[in-house]
Amino acid sequence: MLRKILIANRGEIAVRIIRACQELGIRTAAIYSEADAGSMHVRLADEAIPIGSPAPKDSYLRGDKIIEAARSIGAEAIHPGFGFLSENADFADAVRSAGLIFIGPLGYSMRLMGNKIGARVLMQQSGVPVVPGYEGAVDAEFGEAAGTIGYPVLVKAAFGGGGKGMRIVHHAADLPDAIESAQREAQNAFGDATVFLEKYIEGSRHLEFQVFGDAHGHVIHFFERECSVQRRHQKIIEETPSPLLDDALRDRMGAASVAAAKAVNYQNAGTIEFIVDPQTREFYFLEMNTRLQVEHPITEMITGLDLVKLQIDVASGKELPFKQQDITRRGHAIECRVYAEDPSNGFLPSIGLALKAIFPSAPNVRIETGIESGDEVSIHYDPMIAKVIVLGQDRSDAIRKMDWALKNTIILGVTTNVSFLRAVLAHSIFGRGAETTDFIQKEFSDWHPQVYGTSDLALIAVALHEMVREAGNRMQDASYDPWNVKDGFRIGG
Amino acid sequence: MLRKILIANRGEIAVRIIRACQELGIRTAAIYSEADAGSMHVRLADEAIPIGSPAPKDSYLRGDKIIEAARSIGAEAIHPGFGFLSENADFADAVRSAGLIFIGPLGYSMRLMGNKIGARVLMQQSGVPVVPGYEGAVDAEFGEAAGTIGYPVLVKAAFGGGGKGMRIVHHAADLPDAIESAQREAQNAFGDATVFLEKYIEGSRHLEFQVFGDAHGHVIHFFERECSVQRRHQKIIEETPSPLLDDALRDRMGAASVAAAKAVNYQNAGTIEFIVDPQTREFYFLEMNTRLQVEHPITEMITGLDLVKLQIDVASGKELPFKQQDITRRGHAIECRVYAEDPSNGFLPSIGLALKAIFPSAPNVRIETGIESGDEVSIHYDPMIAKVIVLGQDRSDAIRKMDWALKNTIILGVTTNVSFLRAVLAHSIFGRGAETTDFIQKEFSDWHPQVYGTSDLALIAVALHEMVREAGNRMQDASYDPWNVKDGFRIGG
Amino acid sequence: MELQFRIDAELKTIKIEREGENYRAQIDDRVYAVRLEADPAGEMIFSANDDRHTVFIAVDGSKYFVAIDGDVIELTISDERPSRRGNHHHRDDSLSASMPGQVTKVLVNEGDAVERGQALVVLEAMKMEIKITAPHAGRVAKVLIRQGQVVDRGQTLIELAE
Amino acid sequence: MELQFRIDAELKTIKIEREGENYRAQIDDRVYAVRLEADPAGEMIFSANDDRHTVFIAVDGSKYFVAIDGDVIELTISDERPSRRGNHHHRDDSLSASMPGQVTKVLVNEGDAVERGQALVVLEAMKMEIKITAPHAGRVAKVLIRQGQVVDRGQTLIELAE
Repeated sequence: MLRKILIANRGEIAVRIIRACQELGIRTAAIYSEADAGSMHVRLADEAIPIGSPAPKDSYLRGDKIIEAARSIGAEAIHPGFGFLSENADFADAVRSAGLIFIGPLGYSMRLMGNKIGARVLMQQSGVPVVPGYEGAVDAEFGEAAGTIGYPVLVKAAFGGGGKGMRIVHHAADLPDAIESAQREAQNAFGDATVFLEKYIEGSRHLEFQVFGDAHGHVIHFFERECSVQRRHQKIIEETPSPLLDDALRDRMGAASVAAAKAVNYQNAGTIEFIVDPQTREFYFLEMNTRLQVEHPITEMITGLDLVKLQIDVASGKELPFKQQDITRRGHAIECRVYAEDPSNGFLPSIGLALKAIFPSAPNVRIETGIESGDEVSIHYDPMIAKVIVLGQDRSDAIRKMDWALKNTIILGVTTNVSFLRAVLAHSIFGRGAETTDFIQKEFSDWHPQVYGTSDLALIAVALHEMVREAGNRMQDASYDPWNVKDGFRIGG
Repeated sequence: MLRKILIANRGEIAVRIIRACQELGIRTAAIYSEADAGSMHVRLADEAIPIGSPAPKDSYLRGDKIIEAARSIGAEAIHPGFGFLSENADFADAVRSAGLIFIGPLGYSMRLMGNKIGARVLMQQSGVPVVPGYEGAVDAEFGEAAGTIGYPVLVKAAFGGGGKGMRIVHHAADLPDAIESAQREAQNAFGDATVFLEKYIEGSRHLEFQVFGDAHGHVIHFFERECSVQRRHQKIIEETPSPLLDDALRDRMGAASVAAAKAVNYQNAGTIEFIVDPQTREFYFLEMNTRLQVEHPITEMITGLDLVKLQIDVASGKELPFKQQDITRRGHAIECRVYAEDPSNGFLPSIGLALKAIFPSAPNVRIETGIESGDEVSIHYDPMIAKVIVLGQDRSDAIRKMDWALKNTIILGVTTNVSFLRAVLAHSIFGRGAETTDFIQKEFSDWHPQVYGTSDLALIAVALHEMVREAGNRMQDASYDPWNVKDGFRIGG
Repeated sequence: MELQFRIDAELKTIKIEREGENYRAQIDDRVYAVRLEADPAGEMIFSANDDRHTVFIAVDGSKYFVAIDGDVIELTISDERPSRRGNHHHRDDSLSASMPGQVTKVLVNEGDAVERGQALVVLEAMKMEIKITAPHAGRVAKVLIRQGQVVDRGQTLIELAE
Repeated sequence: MELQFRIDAELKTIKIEREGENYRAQIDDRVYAVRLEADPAGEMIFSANDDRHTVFIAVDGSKYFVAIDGDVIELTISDERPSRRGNHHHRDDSLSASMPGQVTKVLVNEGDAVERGQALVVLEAMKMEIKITAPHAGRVAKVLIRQGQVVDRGQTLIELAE
């Protein structure tokens, strides 16, 4: 068993990893930027090491400093969490070169999957279906290839992510411009202008499979996660099982996921992302996330496993303690991501002081958060401040429980998407499990919070609050008034 | 679906029922005694009705007032929780006579199980093994019967409970006195002097099975709970599955439990308690608790069910939505009862203000509590202030997780048994799952909390606290000092 | 006590008076009999005309955040009292940065007439862009920043005239 | 600042001084370099000689409750300062009811010599009996209650002389 792990991350995922380590009796070291000196992950860890100024490139992305910190305090392993350095193959290699355990896959696997063109080719060779596309290198052939694929097509950057270097093209006439601007954006953002083409499947769904490999050649999967509810290409609600899948399709996609992971000798936790066409029920490999996923808790809820503990075990060289047929699921889990953002204003981040952050506590409700009342939501990092996760006996039970949990998630001081999430859960398309990746954009572009008849109550509450405070102040003032302390004090002091 | 339920209870179980109702969209009405006016269950309910003075006989046991309250506010059902009126057959009948739904079994079933002698006879007729004993009515025959049973024997009151009217007798010479004093105590405590004999099985274990019946003749069980860790005949740690059972014995006891429940036409949630002799692996019916049990959450953790929601459904007339073979379990669950009591001083209750009550939040950790920071732990009611429940992948994972959870259960202001619970979990007998009902008495009679080397740290913490407070006071004093408000204010006021 | 608040753009007035142990509140012509049931720190349980509500309140200067029945409502007190914090606040006619960041675009010039909701300045931090928009129609009185400048949270960017 | 506390029966003295941004604490001959890292309400993170600890503190009159590494330690300040609450407190030589209840037994008479730990009075509430025991050896100076009497929490039952 490891004795000390450094967590190269912040926020809720750092907190979640620290707690798993505490259970296992492993000491934890946090790192923090100047902006995070008092934040929750720093308060919870056994040790905390300042690592630089707030900008990630000066702190949470400084692999060299992080490795140095780990060595200086005698940590034996580094857990990268997600985001930041988690998918950086050079960092993984450097950690291992320094004689430390990197809790994640091999740099080799990350590199293979990091190149989207290479990954497409490799997947096809491994019998994993990919979206019809074209990954040739000659610009002149793109036009013909797009014609063959059929419009609309997607121009994508080979090393891209987060929607950068990506263009949807509906007409052949627009293709040359789209390719040129995507190349320019990709060059700027990722230092590589290579792009490729993919068929754009309208009204598709986004599903992913949790896979897990060990150093002994075993790879298994832990079923799917349905991630179609997205805004600005970012997931906001995930659930498992997916309402779309039946057991036959689930088995096929699971087998494809394991094949994909085996093709890159994948070790530790990873996720195979797919696009599924709900009309044809065909699925296509999209990419692999070579790290723990934000939404991993819903998989834990239905399987009863702790993926972080499993990551630590497998990184220490242990074999996976079960086979595919041992993995069963029970119930229906949903995750809602609570963002400090304004859904009625383009989902722009809203930054500030979380004056109050109160989360519900109830059976089968799980909260993952990195903030507590009084904490600052800083502009420097991701605006996701909490994840609310529930397990229900079935999908409708889970939706009901999630609505209850969100109603009892009280965050004051920064605008959040909590009311918005409740509106999404209540939408009939979500209710019948028919969400597609364009669902939010199509159905909620004009959304505004509805405050029916509660503004009078809010006024009464604040007025009461002022009455009570004033009464309190009068008492306090009196007690501090030196005129009242002693008779005779008034004259002459 | 019901629209409004009155909860005829207080504390954590009232809170747990309110939350289940909130999820289901059912309005809730709390009742409260004068001692509970500001307590958590009152704060959470949609409505709250004062019901009398602090003593239970004037409030929570006033069935007439409670039924009147339910009718006056238009509640359609009453949930009795556990304790108080929950096993009172007359109350159940009165609720139903008033046209309301009683969320629990028939008065008929309660009465049959409430008479321990009658229940013994009925169980034997139903093929459920009972402890060898004698339930004759003639005092003169007790001596001969005890000889046949074999010493030590237990003298028990027919309508008893909580250890009253109970005597262990090791020698024939002591039997007449023991019978006489037990009869006197039983007459005083329960208004009925009837006693009976049972063989006293030393070093036995206490197991129970969760059963559930509906109004359509179905009865199923949800496996066992191991409840051998007791102090003063009260459970403090429960777990499931029991380390003692194998599948064969589990099946036999499950079948006996269902037979026992069917013998009294049992509907809704109930528990069949057994004594098991770990040497012979023989099991004996002990009694039936005709209500929801304190430790029901561990069954929920391993089965994924919500027993309170199921109670509401079944009480509304619905059929049980599954058959015995649909019920599966996963993982290992433990519950620790947090009592406001002093384990190093005879487990006497410690009453006062819970200045601070902080509970852990983590995956598969569930907290049931009826108090928050600042709440009074009152002398009037049960000193159990919280239940910490965990689900682990296996028993050792669950023990580790529970230790973490208890370490992070911070209750200041009243003495609790939290450190004691951790000591019990760490004991080798518990570690190997060999706990018997005399385990605590034998192994922990001299227990005192060990505070190794932390008293210096506590001193430093308090001194720091005083330094910071003093600095704060100086600033506050300054801001309130009228001498500083204006120049020239000093002279002449 | 009479208090005035803004909720979104609307100005609302509430009168509240003690009435024995309880309170009487009036908003426009709506009268509420109010009973305060419990008041733990930052939480408050009260009944208004016999309906029971649990609310959570947080105060930041002149701003009140109230969570009630799952909704969050933001109120700004609009009386003359000095705020308790004294900073973070700015007059109605100046627009400040809602976050620290870099000014990537200045979309208006001094003297321009602007519509309510019109984007005036674009700020960037991390990978997010934030548009600072006009809270009401008016004229740009002053532009206090330039493109590329790094600004602090609360720093005034633009002054608007009605 | 020098402070004296009782932990169980033991009297402990701590000296604490500011040292720049940090503190220096001394208990007997043990010296600690103390750094306060964070101090949210009622919680406190500090390092003592570079070891980091998170503690929770609650104060009730002269009593301090400290949770540290899973243990709870109760300290009573023993200086001359007036307590902030002013009630709930009683001198060392009087014994008060730790809970409201009914006096079911009075086991001593005025003038009796008693041992440390000897039971003096039995209180009952609900189905629980609580024994009030002598905190130190001494003599019963006064018995202020009688059998059957109902007492409040904090009410003095017995006065002891050393």
